[in-house]
Amino acid sequence: MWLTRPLQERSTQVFLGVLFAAVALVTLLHLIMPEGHALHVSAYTVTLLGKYLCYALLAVAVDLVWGYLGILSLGHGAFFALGGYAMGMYLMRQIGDRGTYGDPVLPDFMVFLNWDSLPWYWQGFDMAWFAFIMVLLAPGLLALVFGFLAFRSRVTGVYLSIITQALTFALMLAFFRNEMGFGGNNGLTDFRDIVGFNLRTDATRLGLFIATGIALAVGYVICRGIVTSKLGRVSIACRDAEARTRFLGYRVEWVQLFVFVVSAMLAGVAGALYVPQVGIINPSEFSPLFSIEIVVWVALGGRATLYGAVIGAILVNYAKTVFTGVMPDAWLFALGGLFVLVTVFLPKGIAGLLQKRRKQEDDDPTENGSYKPQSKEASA
Amino acid sequence: MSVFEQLSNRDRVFEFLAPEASPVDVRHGPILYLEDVNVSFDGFRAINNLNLTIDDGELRCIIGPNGAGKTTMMDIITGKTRPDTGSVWFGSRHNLLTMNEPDIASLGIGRKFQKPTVFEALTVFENLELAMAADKRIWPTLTAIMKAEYRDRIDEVLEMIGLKQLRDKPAGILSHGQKQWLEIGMLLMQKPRLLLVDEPVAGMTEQEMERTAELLTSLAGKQSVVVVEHDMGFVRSIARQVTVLHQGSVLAEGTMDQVSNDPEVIKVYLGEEA
Amino acid sequence: MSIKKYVKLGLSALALSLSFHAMAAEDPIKVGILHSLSGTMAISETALKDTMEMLIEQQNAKGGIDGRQLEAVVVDPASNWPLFAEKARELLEKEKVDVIFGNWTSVSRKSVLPVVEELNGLLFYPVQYEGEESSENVFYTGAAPNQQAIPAVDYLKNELGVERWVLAGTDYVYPRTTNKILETYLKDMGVAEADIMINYTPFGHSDWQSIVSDIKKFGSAGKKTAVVSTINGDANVPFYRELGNQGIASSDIPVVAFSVGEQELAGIDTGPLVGHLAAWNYFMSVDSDANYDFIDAWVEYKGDEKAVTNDPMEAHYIGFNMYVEAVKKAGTTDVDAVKDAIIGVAVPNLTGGYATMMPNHHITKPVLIGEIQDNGQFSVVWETSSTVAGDAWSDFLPGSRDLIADWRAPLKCGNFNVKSGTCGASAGEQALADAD
Amino acid sequence: MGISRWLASPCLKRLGLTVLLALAFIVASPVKADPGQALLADLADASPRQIDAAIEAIVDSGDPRARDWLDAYGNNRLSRNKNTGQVVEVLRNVGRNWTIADPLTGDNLGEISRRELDRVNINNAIRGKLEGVLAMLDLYSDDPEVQENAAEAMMGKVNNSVVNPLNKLLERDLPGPVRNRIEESVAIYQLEQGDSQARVEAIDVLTGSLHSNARAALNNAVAGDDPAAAARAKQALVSIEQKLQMNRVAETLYFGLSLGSVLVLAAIGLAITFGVMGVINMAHGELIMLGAYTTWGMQQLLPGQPGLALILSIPAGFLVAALAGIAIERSVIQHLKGRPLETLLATFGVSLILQQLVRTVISPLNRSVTTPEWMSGSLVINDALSLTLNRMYVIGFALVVFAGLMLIMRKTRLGLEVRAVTQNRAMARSMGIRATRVDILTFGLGSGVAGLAGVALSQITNVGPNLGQNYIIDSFMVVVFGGVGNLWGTLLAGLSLGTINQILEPWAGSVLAKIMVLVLIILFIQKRPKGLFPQKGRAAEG
Repeated sequence: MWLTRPLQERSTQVFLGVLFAAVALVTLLHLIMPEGHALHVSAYTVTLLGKYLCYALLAVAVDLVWGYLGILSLGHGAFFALGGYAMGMYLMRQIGDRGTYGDPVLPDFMVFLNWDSLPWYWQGFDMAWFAFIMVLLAPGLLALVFGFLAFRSRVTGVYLSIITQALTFALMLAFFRNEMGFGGNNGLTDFRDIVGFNLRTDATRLGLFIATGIALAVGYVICRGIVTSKLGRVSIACRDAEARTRFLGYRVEWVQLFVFVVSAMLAGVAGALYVPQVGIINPSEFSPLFSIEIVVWVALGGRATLYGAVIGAILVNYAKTVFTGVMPDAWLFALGGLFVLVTVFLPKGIAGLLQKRRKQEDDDPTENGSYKPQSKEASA
Repeated sequence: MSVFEQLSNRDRVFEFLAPEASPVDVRHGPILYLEDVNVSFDGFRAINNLNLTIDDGELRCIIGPNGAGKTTMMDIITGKTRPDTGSVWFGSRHNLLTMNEPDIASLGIGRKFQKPTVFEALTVFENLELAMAADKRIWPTLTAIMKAEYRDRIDEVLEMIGLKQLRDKPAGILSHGQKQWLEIGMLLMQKPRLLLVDEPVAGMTEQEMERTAELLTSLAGKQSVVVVEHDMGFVRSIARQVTVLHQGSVLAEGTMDQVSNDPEVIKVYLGEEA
Repeated sequence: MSIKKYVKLGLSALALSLSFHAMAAEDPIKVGILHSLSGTMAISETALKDTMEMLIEQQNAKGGIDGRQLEAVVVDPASNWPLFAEKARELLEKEKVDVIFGNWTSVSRKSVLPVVEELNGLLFYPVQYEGEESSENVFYTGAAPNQQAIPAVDYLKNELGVERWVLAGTDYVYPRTTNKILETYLKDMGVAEADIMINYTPFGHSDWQSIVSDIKKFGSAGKKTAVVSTINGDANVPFYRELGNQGIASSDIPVVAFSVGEQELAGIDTGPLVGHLAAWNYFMSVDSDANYDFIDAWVEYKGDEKAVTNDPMEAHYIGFNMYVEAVKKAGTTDVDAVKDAIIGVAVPNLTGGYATMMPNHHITKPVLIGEIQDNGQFSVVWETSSTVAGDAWSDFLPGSRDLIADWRAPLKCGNFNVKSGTCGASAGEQALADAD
Repeated sequence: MGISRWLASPCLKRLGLTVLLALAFIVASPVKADPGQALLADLADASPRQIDAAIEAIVDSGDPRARDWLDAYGNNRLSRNKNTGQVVEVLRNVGRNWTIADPLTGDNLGEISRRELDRVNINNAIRGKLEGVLAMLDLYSDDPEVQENAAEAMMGKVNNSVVNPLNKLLERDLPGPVRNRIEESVAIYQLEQGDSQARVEAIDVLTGSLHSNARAALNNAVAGDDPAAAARAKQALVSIEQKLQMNRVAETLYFGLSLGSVLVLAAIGLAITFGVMGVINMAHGELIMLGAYTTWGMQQLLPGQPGLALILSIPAGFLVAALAGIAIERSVIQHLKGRPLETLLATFGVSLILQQLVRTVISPLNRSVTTPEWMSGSLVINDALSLTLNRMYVIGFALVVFAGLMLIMRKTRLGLEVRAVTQNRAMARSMGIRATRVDILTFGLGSGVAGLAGVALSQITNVGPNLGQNYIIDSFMVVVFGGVGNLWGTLLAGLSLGTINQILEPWAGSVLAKIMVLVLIILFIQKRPKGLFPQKGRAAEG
């Protein structure tokens, strides 16, 4: 069974092991250690780590399409944000009449821009199950339609990258508009509770953190499952020699579409878990620069090695947290410098370093996945 | 003893080479039929009223100077290029002009490219696995499991193309000749009714060429094979029927001797060769 | 082999959690500064961070507060709204700051708000905003709409006899709300629907050709026309340039801006703009000794003769002094004590008057109308006779008409509905009722 | 008695003293006599009600300096010295100490602390009147230019105090445009104040005038209480409207063209680095920014002559950006041959660094770039249609740059080599083309052009650290829409996108218009996966 296959391979076992160990460790340190003890992990840190894990999942999603399908999506932030908005709308409805205007139905921003009734696309988001389905469906559908159009007409390489960028840019502008009914620039915020748990308690935060950990694990296994399956090898085939794959009788566009949609849904889940933890979702998540940044995480961690994406995402964002605190005026230098140095001196990213140490007969076929003399994008 | 001795004794038939029941209808005549095909790339006429018929099980060599339209012809047959006019039939049932590459491929037309293209990031084994005739839709592909019989089949082909030792090495590290072989191997895995082989021996050593020749001839009869080649020696060694293309249309057709004595041909082509 | 790496990764996560526990000495009063130093908002916010550092320096020179020195804790939320919330949490939970001065955009405030309320911190917010908010933990030292927009409109109507109005803004909450308020206000004054033109543009909009020519057209209908601009930051330069080039002089169609201050003008060639207006509660050109001293100190601090001051800087100046007074009054930095103590505290502002903290956590301000001069300064042409108290809940929005905020002992409510007499009670239905 | 004693005698001393006094008196007396002092004092003290009177007084005084005084007043330059009460003219009003002069004698009184000065108040309403008054003065000037501007300024400012002088003026012989203007402005006055007969005549005068004030007056007349005039005014307006329609179409096209040319400028550099070299340069925007900052820097170096500075900064901007670009190429991109996507990541890092560099080194604030005289204002086709000059220059500039690039690519050795290298690197090498040198030059060229774009943009939008970000995405859209590696495509794409945007904007609103354009790009790429002008040949094959 394709989903269980990854569980037998060592790298996945190691990854899951470390992940669960880390989550468990943080949880314990948070619960057991007393406030102010040197080893105590504050709720702040827990949420922070939770955020990193969301980014990690997002990065894995991007690596799936970029690393194994050769599709450089500069618009994955859009799927992330859509998932986030779906969750945000649910949380918004959960506020109920506790908003500043105490309106039982309308969110505050609708009240003071005096909308008189809830727009149709807000219907149903008061029900958790519906919202959670939308978390998958909204990004999934967008990816499906967009991908269908793009792959069917064989848009490839940089052209694809740029129109994904156009996609997320257009969505950003759209969501900035207040007429859209998503709170415009202010976005959705001031959340109270999620499925009955108060968002402002440490317990809930811990819960969300653990949930994110699990989501990352599941997402990782799904991606592994795909890339270690025959389909995974087919997608690598599409990446390296699309025409050839067609002549072997594979419908390249469907392969691309399938993987793209899966990836988009994972991104959506990441977004959905991200929103309750940071407490706000706003159109800036759609900004093209954010999407590019995601790609940078992946490249930095090591393309076409899913765990590399995880390392990259966590590393970059940890660096961000530290730098913005330690050297507020100069942190962009550090970050920019990091990007440059890694891309120039670590073409295979950090994972590349790890692999160098490995022996050649490593049973993991995708290790070679990063070996690609002329990949499609080279035609840019 | 080498595979090729086995191959050469005619009564030995590899079951995986035996064409399985295919939808192609060859009861009345040719397996491939091109009529009045024309293609032009902004002004330049690459194919010019091309008429060509390949009979079932035939081994046909196609020669012609550069720019004669050999590769373009293959592109048309495999659905990569659409002709401006004309008709292309596979058997008497399938109009290839209405199909796309994957459909055509799954109908049983395999193609080997002029420039050998294998999946360099994948191992030799995986290359063959992907080529293997199977249900190639998304879900079956995702859930496919490597059955023992498949593995055996792949190993047999590996044996045949002499890449057994390199089984688990990425195809990227293969030599040019090895890549050629791997690609032929992939063709075999597809179990095609019609093989289009574009310059199979380019960059091969003498003895590699020999092998190739043996293999191709052995295939003929069970499958139809169309070989495009420059190397006259090689063509002579395998050719029964030879077609000479010139400026996008058939210049001459017949056995090697007939062709090579045809004054027209000598003028435009062999003349230069000799 | 690779396991080691993984473990390393795990450890780094642990190390990170550890690093958050470097607790600083309890002694100094820690002042968190939460302004973007990078990203799009750095343009506006960097100066505010410097202002705070200067004020803290001065205060320490004066011996701090009751002998306790002040210590600035600066972080960079990098113009990224979720990061604002994260950094606020870092300041309060990790750095254990006693008070935060920060934010510029409404969205950043909105994202910080839940954090500050949950962790019971203090936030001083120095920028004019759309109102419709009063949090127990936030002090709004910038202008509410009734302290900026409405007086400006009055001025245009009464002094310049404007009858036709263009409400142009960037498409986000502040302009939306302000324009809604103004629309209602104007209509209440009997301005016809046809005499109001509302236009929204995206952030950083740089091509104003057609909009400006529309304004021109709108202005040629015979009535005196004015533009009320809530256009945000970067979009202003191209906007004013286009005005100048299409030959719209301030004497034909004056533009009154609510987000264009000295700092924005520093980036514009003001030659063609002379006579266009801005409404603020402070101008650098204000003729008062307090102001001159402040400017001198600022120029000193920046070491730049050309350094400019602006309204949000004054807001921080007021807010900081209020905090200082409140701490002295309360004798402690304990948040709740300070919250109670600060209401009613009055400190001098830079325009020669006093600013008082109101029970709704907004302050009293004079409203000034200034005309742009060729030297990038404003010249005050009009000001309110007395200071105006900030109104958290606008009287011109159906949803908030009946709401008041009062954080004093008995009521302690940010959105008390006077109709239903309950706190946070459903004004929403009210809105619906008014809507239909 | 002896001489010496006579000399010492007191009477003589007394005499000398009186002489001195007399002299002193003679010197002092004119100051006392100067009426300007009083006039200005009145102006300074005047309450809003009395202001008009004070101005009138100054005008009627017929004092030759009156105009300068009113100018100074209009420009906020009149201030009162708090200590002496003297009214002074501020010459330099930046910094903490201002330079002042005596408006009466015009001699410089040196510097004085800003705190000591109390500005003489003025506001728009007064300024409006003042313009009318000054215009009235200028109408008598014999410089036709001044006259024309004055007449222009007169529009809509005519009141019963000036109408008679104007009518007198009309009896003189005046240059055509001046006469028409004055007639129109008088007509406007008549339409508002005159009797019904006068109104009708006025309307006839105004019919066909495209001037906005004329339209305003007619609109009022339509709304007015005189039915006859109202009807006639309506007809006049209808005929005017028809004329306006055409002008608006022309205007929209011009807007589209200018927006398009901006896009082309921003994108054309990218079309080279990205299209020809295949380098996805995310720092392209920052190179544009450098060009803009160069312009600012130039203007700082040459204070007072923005025009010259602007012209000089065209080569300067090119060089700065080109050098920066080459630096990037050498330090980063050359290590990433054949890995175009990695170039995206690395240059993204570079762009972050450059932005923050500008923030820390120069300032996070926008810098003000002054527009030279000859570029500000607009070219008046007619009263309804006037083309803004700065944008017209930008359009021209864009076309020139494009033509230049075309020449380089088609006609020069470099262009040949560049195309060779892009077609087939190895082959080109073997034919003795030094590929690295070509790379450096190409990238330098592309970056330099980006710098030029910056110089142009500095005349249109902010010069600040975010300048680049605002254009990078649009640039990529344009290049891809036009077809990577094809300069003509970039030109066409830029212009068409700009025009489409401007056509959509009026009815869709700027936000929706932008969204629509993006969607259009996406859909278009579906139809033509390789842009407007796809690259031909094997180079394009993936």
